[in-house]
Amino acid sequence: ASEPATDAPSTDAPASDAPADDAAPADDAAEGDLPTIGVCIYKYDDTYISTVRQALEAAAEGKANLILNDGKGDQATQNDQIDLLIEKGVDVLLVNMVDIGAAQTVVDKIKAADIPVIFFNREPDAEVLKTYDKARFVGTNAKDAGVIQGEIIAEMWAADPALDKNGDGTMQYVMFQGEPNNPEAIARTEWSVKTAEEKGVKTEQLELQIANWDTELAYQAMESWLSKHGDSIEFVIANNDGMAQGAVNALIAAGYNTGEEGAKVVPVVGVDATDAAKELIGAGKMSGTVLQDGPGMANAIFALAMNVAGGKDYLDGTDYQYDDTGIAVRIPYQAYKG
Amino acid sequence: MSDNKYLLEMIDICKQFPGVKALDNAQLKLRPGTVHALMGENGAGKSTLMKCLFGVYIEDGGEIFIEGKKVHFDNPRQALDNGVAMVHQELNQVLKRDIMDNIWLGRYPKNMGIVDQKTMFDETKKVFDELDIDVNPKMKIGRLSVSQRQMVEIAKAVSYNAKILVLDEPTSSLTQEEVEHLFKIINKLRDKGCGIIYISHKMEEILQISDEVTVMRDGKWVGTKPASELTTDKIIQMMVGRDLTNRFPPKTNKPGEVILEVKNLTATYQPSIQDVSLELKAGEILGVAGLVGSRRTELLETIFGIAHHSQGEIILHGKPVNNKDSRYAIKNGFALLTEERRATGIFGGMSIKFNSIIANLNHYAKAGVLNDKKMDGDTQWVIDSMNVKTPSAKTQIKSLSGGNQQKVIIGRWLLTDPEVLLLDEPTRGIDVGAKYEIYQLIIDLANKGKGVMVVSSEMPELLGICDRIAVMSNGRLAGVENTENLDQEKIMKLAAKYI
Amino acid sequence: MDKTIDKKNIGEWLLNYSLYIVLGLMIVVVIIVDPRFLTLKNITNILSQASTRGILALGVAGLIVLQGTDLSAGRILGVTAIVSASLLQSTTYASRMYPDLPALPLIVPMVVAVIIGAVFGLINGFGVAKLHLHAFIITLGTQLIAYGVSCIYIDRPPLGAQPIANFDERYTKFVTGSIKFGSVQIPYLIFYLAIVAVVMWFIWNKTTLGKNMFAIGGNPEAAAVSGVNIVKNIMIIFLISGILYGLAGFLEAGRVGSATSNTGINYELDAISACVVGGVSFSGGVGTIPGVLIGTVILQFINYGLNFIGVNAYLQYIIKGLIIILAVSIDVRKYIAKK
Amino acid sequence: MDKTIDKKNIGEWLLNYSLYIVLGLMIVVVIIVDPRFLTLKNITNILSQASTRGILALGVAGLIVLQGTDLSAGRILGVTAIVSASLLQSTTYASRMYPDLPALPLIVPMVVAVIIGAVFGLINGFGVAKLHLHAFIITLGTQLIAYGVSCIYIDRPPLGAQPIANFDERYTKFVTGSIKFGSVQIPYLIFYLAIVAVVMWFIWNKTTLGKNMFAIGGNPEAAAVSGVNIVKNIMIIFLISGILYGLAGFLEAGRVGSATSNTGINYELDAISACVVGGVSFSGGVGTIPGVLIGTVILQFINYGLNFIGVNAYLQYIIKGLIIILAVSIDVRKYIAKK
Ligand SMILES: Nc1ncnc2c1ncn2[C@@H]1O[C@H](COP(=O)(O)OP(=O)(O)OP(=O)(O)O)[C@@H](O)[C@H]1O
Ligand SMILES: Nc1ncnc2c1ncn2[C@@H]1O[C@H](COP(=O)(O)OP(=O)(O)OP(=O)(O)O)[C@@H](O)[C@H]1O
Ligand SMILES: OC[C@H]1O[C@@H](O)[C@H](O)[C@@H](O)[C@H]1O
Ligand SMILES: [Mg+2]
Ligand SMILES: [Mg+2]
Repeated sequence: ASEPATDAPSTDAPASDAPADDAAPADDAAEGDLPTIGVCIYKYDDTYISTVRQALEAAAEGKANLILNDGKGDQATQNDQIDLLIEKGVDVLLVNMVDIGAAQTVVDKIKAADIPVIFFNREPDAEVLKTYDKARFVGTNAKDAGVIQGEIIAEMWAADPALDKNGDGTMQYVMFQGEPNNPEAIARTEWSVKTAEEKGVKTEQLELQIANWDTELAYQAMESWLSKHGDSIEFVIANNDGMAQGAVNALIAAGYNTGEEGAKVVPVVGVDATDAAKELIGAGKMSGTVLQDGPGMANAIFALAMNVAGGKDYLDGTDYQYDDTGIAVRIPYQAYKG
Repeated sequence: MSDNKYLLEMIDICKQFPGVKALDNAQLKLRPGTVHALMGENGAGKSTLMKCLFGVYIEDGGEIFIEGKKVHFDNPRQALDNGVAMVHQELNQVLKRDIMDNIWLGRYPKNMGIVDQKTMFDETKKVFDELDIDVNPKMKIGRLSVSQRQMVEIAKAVSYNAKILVLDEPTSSLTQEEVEHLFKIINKLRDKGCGIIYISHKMEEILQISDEVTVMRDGKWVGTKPASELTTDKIIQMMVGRDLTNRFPPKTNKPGEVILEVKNLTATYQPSIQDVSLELKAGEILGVAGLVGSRRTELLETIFGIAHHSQGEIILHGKPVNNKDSRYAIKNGFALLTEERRATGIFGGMSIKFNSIIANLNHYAKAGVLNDKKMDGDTQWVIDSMNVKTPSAKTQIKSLSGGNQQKVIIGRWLLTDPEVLLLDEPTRGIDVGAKYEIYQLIIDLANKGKGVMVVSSEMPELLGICDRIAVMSNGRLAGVENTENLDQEKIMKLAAKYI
Repeated sequence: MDKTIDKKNIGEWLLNYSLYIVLGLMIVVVIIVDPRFLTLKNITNILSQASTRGILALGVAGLIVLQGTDLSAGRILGVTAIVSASLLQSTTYASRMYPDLPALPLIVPMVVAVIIGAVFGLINGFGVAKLHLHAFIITLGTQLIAYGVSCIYIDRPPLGAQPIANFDERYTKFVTGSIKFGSVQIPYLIFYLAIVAVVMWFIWNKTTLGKNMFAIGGNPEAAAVSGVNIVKNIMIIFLISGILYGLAGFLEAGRVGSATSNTGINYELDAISACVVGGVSFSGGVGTIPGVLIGTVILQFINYGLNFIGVNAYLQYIIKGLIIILAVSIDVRKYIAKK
Repeated sequence: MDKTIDKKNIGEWLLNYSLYIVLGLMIVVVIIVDPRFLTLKNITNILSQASTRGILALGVAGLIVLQGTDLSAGRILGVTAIVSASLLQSTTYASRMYPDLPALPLIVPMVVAVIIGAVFGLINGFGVAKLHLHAFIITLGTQLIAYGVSCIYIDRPPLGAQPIANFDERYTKFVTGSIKFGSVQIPYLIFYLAIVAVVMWFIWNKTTLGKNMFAIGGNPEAAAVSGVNIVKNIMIIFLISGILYGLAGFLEAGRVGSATSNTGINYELDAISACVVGGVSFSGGVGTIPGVLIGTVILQFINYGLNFIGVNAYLQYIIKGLIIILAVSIDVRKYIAKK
C-alpha cells in the first residue's frame, strides 16, 4: 500500500505563489481579466465540504472569479452543471463528484472541451483520470482516516481495561457508515477496525448502520441499539463527526457520557474534527476524531487551479507533490484527541 | 322459467345497506312496448332497485330476468351490453369534457384504433336533432345549465337504442316544453317496442305518460296497476298508505309590508341577470318562473351575495345591504337553499347533526367553543319538525334518500332564523308526502312574516303556493304578476319575452 | 342467521380496530423474534421518538382534512430547529453562532421558532385560500424556500455549513429530561405530545374552527354557501400547522442535540403517512386525533422495532413500504362503498 | 364598451399563454444579465437535460389527470437505471457486476428496464384501482420498496455498494450522441423525448384509453355508469407510466454515466411540478402534453438559467420556489370560476 504524501505542506501552502498574483492587482482589474474557475460541489451544505468551499472563496477573493455550483447530491444535476460551465467557457474546472462512477462520462465531456480539471475530495479511479492529460486529483488518502481512528481506538482500549465492560477481552462495537457507495466511507469502515485488530484489539461488530452522514439518523439508531444491547456496547465508531454527534447525543440522553464524574462512558470516535465535535471532546463527551484539513485542501486546489489557468504546469512553484499515481496530491489527516 | 310476456322481471329483490333495508322483496315486471311508472316516497327504494338492475349495486337476493333469461350484472358495462340504458337521478357527467365525449363515453366509435371524432359529432348531431336539443356537441358540458345537462343525459340514454330504458327522475329540472318533447320521444320508443321504466314525483306526468304503475313503500312492493285504473289520489294513497286529500295546503299567509327591494340588479360576470328589479313583502311567497337558463339561479345567488353584482342595490327594510358573501347574507337574515343538493348542499360524509348545525355555528359558540347540548337539541328539532327518516342523528347524511337529505338542509336554514328565504327548486326529487310538508313549511314561514322566494320548474307548484310570480326571461325580468292573474300559458309567454 | 350477524359484527369490529390490530401484531412479531423487547424503556423510547413527529403529524392532519397536504412541514421544522438551536448554544462554547448573545430564557427561542413556523404556515394558507393553489404546489414552493433560508442562515464564513450544536443545559434538560414515576422514567417529550394532542383534539371537536375545517374539507362549495368563512378558516388551520411545526422544530433540535440544514428532511412524508395510516383521508373531511397518534406510533414502531430485531437496513425500507400499504389497505375497507 | 372587450380579450390571451410568457420573461432576464446566453448550444443543453425529466413527467402526468400522483417515479427510475447500467458495463471493465455477461444488444437491457418499470407501475395501479388506496400512499410504499430493491441489488460482496459505471460504448453513444444539422448538434435525447411526447399525445387525444383517462379523472362515477372499465383503464395508465419510468431510467444511467442507489432521488417532485406548472390539475381530468413539456422546460430553465447567471446556490432554491408558485398562481386563474 502507498503511504500518504505527508511531506506536502498543507495549511501553509502559500497561495501567493500562485501566478494570479503576477496579474494586475485585484482592485483595479476588471472582472474579465481574472481567470474564471468553475466549481462543482457535490452537496453545498455538507459540513466538511462547506469548510473547503468557504476557504476556496476566501483564497479566490480578488484573484479569480469562482462560479460555484451545488450538485445537490445528484450526479445528473452535476452533469448538467458541467455542461453549462463548459458552455460558459471557464478556464479551469474544479469538480467534487457526487458519484465517482460517472467520472468517465464527466472526464469525456471536459476533455472534449479541452478544459483543465481538478477533481477533489471524492476520488475517481486513477485509470479514468489518466484518460485525460489535464485531469488531476486533490484529496486525502481515504484509508488513512480509518487507520488513524483504529490507532486511537487501540490506544484507548489498551490504556483503560474498564472499557471492556463485560470483561470478555473483545471490543463489542457499533459502526455508523456514511453513504453506502462512498469510497471514503467504505475505507473508513474497513480500516478503522482492521487497524485496531492489527494493533491487537479483538473486535466484534454488534451493529452497522448506514446513516448518510446524518446526525438525526444516527441518533435514532443509537437510541434503539442502546435499549437492545445496553451496556454490551463498548465502542462507537462513526465515519464522520455528524453521525458521531448523533450517537453522543443519544448516549447522553440515556445517561452515558454526561461528562460528569463517575458517569458511564461509551467511547465515540468520528472523523472531520468539526467544531462541535471538538467541543464535545473537550467536555469529555466524545473521545476522538480525525482532523481533515479543509482549508489546506482548498489552498492546494486553488494553487493548482491558478497555475493551470495561467498556462503553467499544475505544480509549478508550489511544494505539493504527486503521489505514486503521478496525478494526485494528498492532504494528510491528523489525529485529534482534545 | 317464464314466458316472454315480460321484457324484464325483477323478483324478490333484496338489498341491505348498513342500517337500512333498502329493498325488501321488491318486484317489478315490465312489458315490451310500455311505459312503466315506478312510484314511491323518498327512500322507498326506487333508485336502489334500478341500480341493482343496472349493475351499480349488486342485490343481496332475488332474481332478474330479461326476456325470460336469467341475468346478473356485476357492472353497468354488462347492463349496457344487454340492452339496458339508464338516466340516473344524479347527473353523472364529466364537466370538464365536451358533450360528445360524454355521450360516447364507454363506446367511442373507432376507426383503425383511433377514436373517430367525425362520427361522434355526426351521430351526436343526429340524436340532438331528433330530440330538438340545440347545443353545439363540442361545447364543454359544464357550461350548460342543469336542465340542458339533463337533456343531454336523456339523449345519451336514448342513443344506446336499448330494449329497456330507465329514466330516474329525468324531468326534475326540465321545463314544460322540454318535458313535452321528452314525452314525444318516449312515445316513439314505446312504439318501437322498448320498455321504459319511468320514475318521477310529478303526478301529472305519471298519468299522462305511463301504461302501468308500480308503487313501492319502504323497499317493498305495494302493487302494480294499469294507469287507466288509477288517479293521483289513488297513487298517493298507495305510496303513503293513507289518504292525502289535497296536494297543496290552504294558503293562510297574508303579505304585508315590503321587506326586500331589489333595484336594477346586474351581475358582474355576464351572461347573467341584467337590470332586475322586484319587491318581496313580509309574509309573501314570491315564485320565480322561467325557461332553462333564464338565470333564476343567478338571481338568487346574486341576492344572497355568492355571485357579485356590478350595478343595482339590495335593500332590506329600507336600508341597503351589502351581502359580500354568505356570512354577511346569513347575518342580514337571508337563507339560500341551493339547486344541486349533492354538489352544494350536503356534507355527504358527515352526520345529520353536522349537516343541521353547520350554518348556525355562531349560535352555539362562546369564544369559538361549541355548546354540544344546544347543538343536539337543535338537531333533534330538525329531525322532528322536518320529519326526517333516519336511524339516528349520527347517521351520515349521504345514506339518506334524496328527499330526506333535502329536509335536513331546509332544517339547517330554518335554524338560522332567516327573514328572507331563497329556495331554489326546494321540492326537486321530493315525494308528494314530503312535498306537502314542505309547502306547509313555506306557508308557515310566510305566516310568521318571513319573505320567501321560490324558484321552481313545476308550474303547478308555483301556481299552488305563491302569492305572486316573477318570470325571468334570458336574464331579464319579464314581469311580476299576482298568481290569480296567471296560468301556465301566460307564464310561458312571459318566459319567451326576451328570447 | 345469528351466526352470519356475528360474523359480520366481528368483521366490522376487526375493521374498526384494524390499526390497533396491526400494531399489536407487529409488537407480537418483534417480541417473538427478540423477547428482550418487552421493557418499559422501549415503549417510552418509541413514544418519545414519536413525540416531535407526532406534533408534526398533528399539524399536517388538519391540512389533509382540508383536502390538502404539506410538503414543507419537514423543512419548516428544519428552519425553526436551526434558529432555536442558534439562540440556545451554550454560552461557554467558543464557536457558537452568536458569540455575544447572553443566555436567553427558553421561552424566547421557542416563541421565535413558533413565529417563524406561523409565518410559513400563513404563506401556505395564503397560497391555498387566496391564490387558489393546490396545497401540493404552494408547499412545494415553501419547502424550497424554507430550505434555502435554512442554508443561508446556517452557512456563514469562515466555516460554512456547520451543524449548530452544544446547547445550553437548560434547553437540553427541558427537552430530554424525564419524570420518575416509581421505577419508570417518563420523558417530558411524551407529555409535550400529550398536551398538544389534547389541545388539538379540543380544537377539532369542540370549536367552531374544527367544525368549519371539516365542512370545508368535506364539501367546500356547501361550506361557502353555509356562511363558513373559507379563507379565514383555511388560513387559521395552516397557521396552526405552522405553529406546531415551529414547536416541533424547537423540540427536535434539543432532542437530537444539534441542527443542520438537513434537519427535518423528508419528515413530511412520515407525517403524512402517519396521518393516512391513522385514517385521515385524502379526499377530505375525515380524520381523528387518536387516529393520527396511533398512525405516528405505528410508523415509529416500524423504524424502532425493525432496528431492534436487527433487520437489514435495506430490507427495512421494503418492509416499511409493505406495512404502510397493508395498514392503509385495511383501513380504507371501512370506507369502500358496498356494491 | 369596445375598450373593455379589448381589455378582457387581452387579459384572456395573457392568461392562456401565461406559461410561454413566464418562460419568455425568464429568458429575457437571463439574456439581459448575461448576453452570452444567446447560443444554440445553451438551448440544446437545456432541452437534452430536460429529456429524461420530460419522459418522467409525461408518465406522471397521466396519473395526475386520474386525480392521483406518484411519489415512486424517481425511485423506479433509479432501480431501472441501476439494472440497465449493470447489464451494460463495458466488457473490458474488470470489476463489473456480471463478469461473465457478454455484450448484450442494447434492446435487451432497455426491455428489461421497461419491464421492471412496468411491474412497479402495475403494483401502483393495483393499489389504486383494486385496493382503493390513494395514489399518494401506494406510491409512497413502492418508493420505499424500489429503494430497498435498488440497495440490495447494488450492494454485493465483495465490493459492497459500488456505483455501477464504465459503460459499453454503444450505450453511451446511443444516449449521449447527437446528429449534426449544418452547424448545429442536436442530441439524440431530444429526439427520444420528442418521440415519447408524440406517442403520448396520440394516446391522450386519439384513443379510447386517453378519453377514458380524462373521464375517470374528471368524474369516476360518470365513467363507471357509462360502462368504462375503471380498473382496467387505471391499470393501463399506471402501466404506461411505469414503462416511461423504465425508459427514462435506461436513458438516465447512460446520460449520467453511472448509477447508484441515489439515482433518481426526488425526481418525482420535479416531474410533478413540471406537470402542475404545465397546467395539469390535481383536481383531475385536465392536462395537455404540450403543457407538460413546457412545464418541464420551464423547470429545467430555472436550474440552468440561474446557474448561468451565477445566482448563489441557496438563493436558487428560494427563486425556484417563488417561480413555481408564481407560474401556477397565474395558470390557475384560468380555472377559477368567477361569479
Ligand atoms: N349507498 C347507500 N348507502 C347506504 N344507504 C343507502 C345507499 N343508497 C340508498 N340508501 C338507502 O336506501 C333507501 C332507498 O333509497 P333510494 O335512493 O333507493 O330511494 P328512492 O326511492 O330513490 O328515493 P328518492 O325518491 O328520494 O330518490 C334509503 O333509505 C337510503 O337511505
Ligand atoms: N345557453 C347557455 N349557454 C351557456 N351556459 C348557460 C346557458 N344557459 C345557462 N347556462 C349556465 O348554466 C347555469 C344554470 O343557469 P341558471 O341556473 O341561471 O338557469 P335557470 O333558469 O336557473 O335554470 P334551471 O331551472 O335549470 O336552474 C349557469 O351557470 C349558466 O351560466
Ligand atoms: O463526501 C462527504 C463526506 O466527505 C468526507 O470527507 C467527510 O469526512 C464527511 O463528513 C463528508 O463530508
Ligand atoms: Mg331515487
Ligand atoms: Mg337554476
